[in-house]
Amino acid sequence: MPTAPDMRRTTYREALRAGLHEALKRDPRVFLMGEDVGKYGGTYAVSRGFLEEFGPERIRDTPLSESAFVGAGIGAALGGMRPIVEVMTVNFSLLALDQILNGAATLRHMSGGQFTVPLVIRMATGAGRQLAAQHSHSLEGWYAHIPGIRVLAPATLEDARGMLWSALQEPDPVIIFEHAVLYNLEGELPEDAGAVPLDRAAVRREGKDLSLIAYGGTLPKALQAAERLAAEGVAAEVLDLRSLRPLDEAAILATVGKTHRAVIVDEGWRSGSLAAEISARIMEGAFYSLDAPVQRVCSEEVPIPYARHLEEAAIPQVEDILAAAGKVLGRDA
Amino acid sequence: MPTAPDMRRTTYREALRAGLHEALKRDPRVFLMGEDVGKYGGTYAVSRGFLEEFGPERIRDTPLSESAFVGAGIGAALGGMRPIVEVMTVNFSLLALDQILNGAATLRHMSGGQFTVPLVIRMATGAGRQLAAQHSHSLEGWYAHIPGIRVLAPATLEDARGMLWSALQEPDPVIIFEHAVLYNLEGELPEDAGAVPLDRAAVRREGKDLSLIAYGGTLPKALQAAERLAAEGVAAEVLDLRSLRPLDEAAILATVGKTHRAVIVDEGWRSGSLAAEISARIMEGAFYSLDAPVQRVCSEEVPIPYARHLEEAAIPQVEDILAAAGKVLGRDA
Amino acid sequence: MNPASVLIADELGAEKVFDLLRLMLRIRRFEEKAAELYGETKIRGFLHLYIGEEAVAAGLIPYLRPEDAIVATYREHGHALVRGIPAGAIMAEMYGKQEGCSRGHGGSMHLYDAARRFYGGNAIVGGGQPIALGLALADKMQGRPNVTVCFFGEGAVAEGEFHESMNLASLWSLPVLFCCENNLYAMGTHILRSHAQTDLCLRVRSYDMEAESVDGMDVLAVAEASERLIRAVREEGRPRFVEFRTYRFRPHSMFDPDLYRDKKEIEGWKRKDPVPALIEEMRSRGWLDDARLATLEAEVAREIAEATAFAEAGTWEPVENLLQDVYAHRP
Amino acid sequence: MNPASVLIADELGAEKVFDLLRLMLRIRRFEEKAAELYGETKIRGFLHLYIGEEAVAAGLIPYLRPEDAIVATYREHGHALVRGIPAGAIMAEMYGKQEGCSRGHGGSMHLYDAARRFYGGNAIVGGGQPIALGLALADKMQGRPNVTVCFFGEGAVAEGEFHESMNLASLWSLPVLFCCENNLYAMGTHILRSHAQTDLCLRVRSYDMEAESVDGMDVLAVAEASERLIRAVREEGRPRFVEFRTYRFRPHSMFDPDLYRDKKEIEGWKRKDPVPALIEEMRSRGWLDDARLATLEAEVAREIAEATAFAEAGTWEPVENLLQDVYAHRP
Ligand SMILES: Cc1ncc(C[n+]2csc(CCOP(=O)(O)OP(=O)(O)O)c2C)c(N)n1
Ligand SMILES: Cc1ncc(C[n+]2csc(CCOP(=O)(O)OP(=O)(O)O)c2C)c(N)n1
Ligand SMILES: [Mg+2]
Ligand SMILES: [Mg+2]
Repeated sequence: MPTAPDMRRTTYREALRAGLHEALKRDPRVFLMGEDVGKYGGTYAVSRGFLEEFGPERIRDTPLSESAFVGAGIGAALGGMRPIVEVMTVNFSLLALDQILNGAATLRHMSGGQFTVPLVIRMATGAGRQLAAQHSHSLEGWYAHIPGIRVLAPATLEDARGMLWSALQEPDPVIIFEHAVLYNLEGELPEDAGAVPLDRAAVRREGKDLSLIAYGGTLPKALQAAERLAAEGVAAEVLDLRSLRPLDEAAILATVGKTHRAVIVDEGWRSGSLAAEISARIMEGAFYSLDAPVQRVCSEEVPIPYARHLEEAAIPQVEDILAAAGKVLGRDA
Repeated sequence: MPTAPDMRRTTYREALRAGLHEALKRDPRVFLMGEDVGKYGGTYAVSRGFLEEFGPERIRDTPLSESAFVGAGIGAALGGMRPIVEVMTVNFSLLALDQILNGAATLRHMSGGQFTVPLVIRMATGAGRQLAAQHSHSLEGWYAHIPGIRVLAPATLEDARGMLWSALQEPDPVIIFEHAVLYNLEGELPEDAGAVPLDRAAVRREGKDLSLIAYGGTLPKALQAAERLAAEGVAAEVLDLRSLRPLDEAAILATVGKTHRAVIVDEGWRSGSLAAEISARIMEGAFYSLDAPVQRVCSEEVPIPYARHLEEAAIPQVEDILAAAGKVLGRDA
Repeated sequence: MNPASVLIADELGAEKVFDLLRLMLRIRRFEEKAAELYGETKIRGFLHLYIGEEAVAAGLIPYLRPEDAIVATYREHGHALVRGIPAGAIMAEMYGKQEGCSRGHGGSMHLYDAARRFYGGNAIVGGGQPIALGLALADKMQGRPNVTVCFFGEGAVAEGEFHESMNLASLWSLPVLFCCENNLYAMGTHILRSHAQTDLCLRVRSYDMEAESVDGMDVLAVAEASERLIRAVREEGRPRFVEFRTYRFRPHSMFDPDLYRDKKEIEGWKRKDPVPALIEEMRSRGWLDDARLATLEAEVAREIAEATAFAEAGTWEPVENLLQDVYAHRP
Repeated sequence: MNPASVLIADELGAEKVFDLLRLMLRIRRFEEKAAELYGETKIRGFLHLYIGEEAVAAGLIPYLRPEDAIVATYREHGHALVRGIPAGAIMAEMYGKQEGCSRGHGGSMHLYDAARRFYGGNAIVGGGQPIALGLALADKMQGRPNVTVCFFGEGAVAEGEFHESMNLASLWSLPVLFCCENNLYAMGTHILRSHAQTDLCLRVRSYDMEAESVDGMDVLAVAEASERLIRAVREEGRPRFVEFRTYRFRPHSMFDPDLYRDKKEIEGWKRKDPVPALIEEMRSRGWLDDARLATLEAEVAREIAEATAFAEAGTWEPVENLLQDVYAHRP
């Protein structure tokens, strides 16, 4: 009988770091490139010490040239390497979006299946640190719109630890969004934690009264809301999407089929959010099992302001989730 | 009693051209800049002859530098001009997306209301001409996600003629998407056609049995589908969204409130499409009046292929709309 | 102090040189206070200090006319102060108060002042350059003899926007003075690891644009060059490029552990600190004595204390206003 | 023919020069046929002809090894042909047949061949340059002595990607040969209206990269330079830049009314047509007579007729396959 693996206290940042370290150790084709991944140690300290350990060939500091180094990642992947490109944050990824959409995502199909682009792009995302309008974007939904790529949103330590290795096994481009407020998240992780499956959403808390559907930075908030609801005798199920493209539609429909009520929590701006897609999928796949219209808790449609109270008001909070839950439970009006 | 204005046979292209001509004539602050708007006469011949008429100061050919000339448009708008920037097609606009999202859209709010960016950006969009994956994007939905800008999709001659002038009266940035297959659309337009209101959707055909919601390049297809349905005795109402941001939610809910069934037709890829947003709005605002789940007719999730039969299969066709209509009318299965 | 600067000082005279000192001191003390307030969590988000680089903003911006325009970066407290945005409005902005120069919407990286034609404040590296083109184009098309000054770091020179903007400015003869504040680092990345050719002027001349390098640690050298270059841009109606060689004494931002450079390197540059260097020069000329310096320090301290008090007394924008100013009229 | 080319011809000898002629003729006749088929609506979408510029692809690509990589643009039929992609596979691609070199998914702008390391085919101006960097980086990191050749037009030089790519290639010493096909126009925009400084080599040298200009209408000059430059890139493991001065005789695409240039200008350049020029030179040397030329033309005509027949006989990919190859495994 196998004994339970040893657990170790760690953080989301450390888990990412361990995943990256493992990848560099295990596969000589893997290398990391991006702004300040080397000498500086990574903007979020995820790669601190790696330059010393793996050398400048495999830990490549780049100039401020997002389009060129993301494109170079595509080329290197075509050339047989397994590049991990770090775009410091999603805010700067717009400068490389053409390469991602018109290059990485299309080359396989456009070439009639000849080319394979096994590229992994990591980027930090999200608001919540008072970095203001240009540094607080949540554009996961945009990326999830693009055929040809996969989009992941690790929201737990296990996923922070395991998704990178799994992503590197994919023959297609994978974008991993690390939510900036999660880096300091603490918890326990088995010593032997490793690769995780990619395509499946995960029920993070079981419940029968309503479903809270979240991902990335909104998962902890959804879990807190579920806790608060439990205190009021409402059993909320919390679904962590994990993969934003492809979406695990079966899991979404399953939880809604069970609870008949759903709230989607998404830090993107409401109009055109990923939450809209999930609502539409529920409309199409579970309409007749719904007891109330699906609600969305999203960011307000405003460039995220600097002042803390305004930023807090702009992005989804536990109170907003509770209010939406009240609505789908028919407890308002 | 006013007599009906004289009608004139014209095209979408000519209507756009007339609108642009009027703007240049009426407001000395207006100028046009972009790739090949001058000497070449505009990629779609919309500005042919303007360089000769208005001179190189106001009809500015730019180098291939999308980020710089869109940003220059922002600066010129801040500086009191009324620039019309032509980004040849939406496919190249990714190179300028940072300027649009982090500059044009945010400056007013980020500056606490001090700045005004009266910039108009025109671009061609859409598939249907066998231009393959990198030249066939429909990214209106992405732009419609951005707070701080307005997004328009003229689908008729009136709107092609009138939206530009109305857009120029707006103090905020406006993006106008011209669907590439519409340029040759023919029809009648009053001699005195001019400005049109911006925020309102328009019912292009009345009906009581179901609503077809479309915009831009999908409007003609929705109208054809309505025609076919009429032949079968089904009265489809066709709503032309016209403004993609803000969305005229009242009009959407009104048509659904009347017909209780809706099909959304959108050339964007299905996942994360603008159609998803509309479905979600109907979920939230008209759930209890729906007789069937809302259906979406979108592009298949594939980089648009070159071969005609594959391209046709990839983008929404009248047959697809009819099939979806059948579904919401409960005529399948 | 560069030998030539002795002559520049002669020419400027005691009072003008004193003004330069005052500007530099105001920036220095303002930022020292800001760093302190950051420690007290009064200021949050990103805070990028300009300490060490004050000679650039102080030596250049006074030569602009009120009608001229400025586009800066996220490291722009100094530029904002010298341009005349009240210290209180800047401090209040960093507190996130509605009395801030951007109503608290922007914070340290987004200082704006429409009346003073101060266009920020841009947190996207390289993002301001295209906007500067347009401001200059609008001036040119409307026949206004204004100059637009665009500041950016040497790191920004690697971005595609730099290239596109240099080409367009030169091609269209736009009156922009491009000011590269070369402090050798882009976050932790030394210029040797970001540019194949570190002679940035050489690069710029390939756009058929005149370019020169100036000692950015010497406010007198900055002043001389700035006066001359701003005049040239205005008269010629063509862009120019100037590289100010400077150094930041502090980490990139308050999050930066500053592990990528040698303490000795920092010490070496601190010996070129533009503030004591100017004080030294002025003292040797008998233009400054302890008393006058003490008075100046006291005046600056008072300004900053008042600014802080103003920020403290500021009010929070009501949350109900959240969606205001996204559009001119709420659609 | 440039005077130096006489010596080059001597060195190459009759057979090699004949090969160059064959390559140019194959491109010329292939594209003439493509234009004809476009008129018959067999080919649709965008079709960008290379006619006039054949000397570049024909003179350069034969000097590459099979392991070397090529990144081209939407004007790449010539490059694809010379690289060895069968004419039939290219023609079938333009018909949209599944026997096409990209299964009919790409059309004229997206010719690919993984086995021949032909990476397209890019319809985004400037989009291929970053990809070329990565291909070269992969070769370098894996110790393969390969060269990546990246083609683009002079219009592309204005894009930010160009700048970022030049800098990165030089900074990281990547073995890329950047080939600018300067045909003076980007659609209707003359280089004088797109570049502040039209000496593109000057521009490139500012990245500490060697650069030279070559007469792109003289296949012998192209061949000499290409052999030398490809060797230099391979041996030095550093990038180089070459500008081929050339001209397209046809409109930009089949949609282009070609209103922006003088017919006289076109006629002037046609007098430098690389095909008759080479024929002339070969005749004067006695390397070519009417009979041999006729045989060559017949051979080329047969190849193209076969290619067209192959395309005609090709099949349509079943619509059920539409979603294949979006991902390796359909998720
Ligand atoms: C497009 C973009 N990429 C990356 C960043 C993150 N970042 C902020 S400042 C900076 C360094 C910029 O260096 P430089 O231009 O030299 O200016 P300095 O900070 O030295 O004044 C980086 C990488 C950003 N803000 N924008
Ligand atoms: C980013 C981008 N902008 C605009 C276009 C439209 N366009 C296609 S080719 C072209 C001209 C390119 O000129 P050049 O680089 O000189 O190449 P040439 O066509 O002369 O071979 C333009 C503007 C595009 N394909 N991509
Ligand atoms: Mg710097
Ligand atoms: Mg060209």
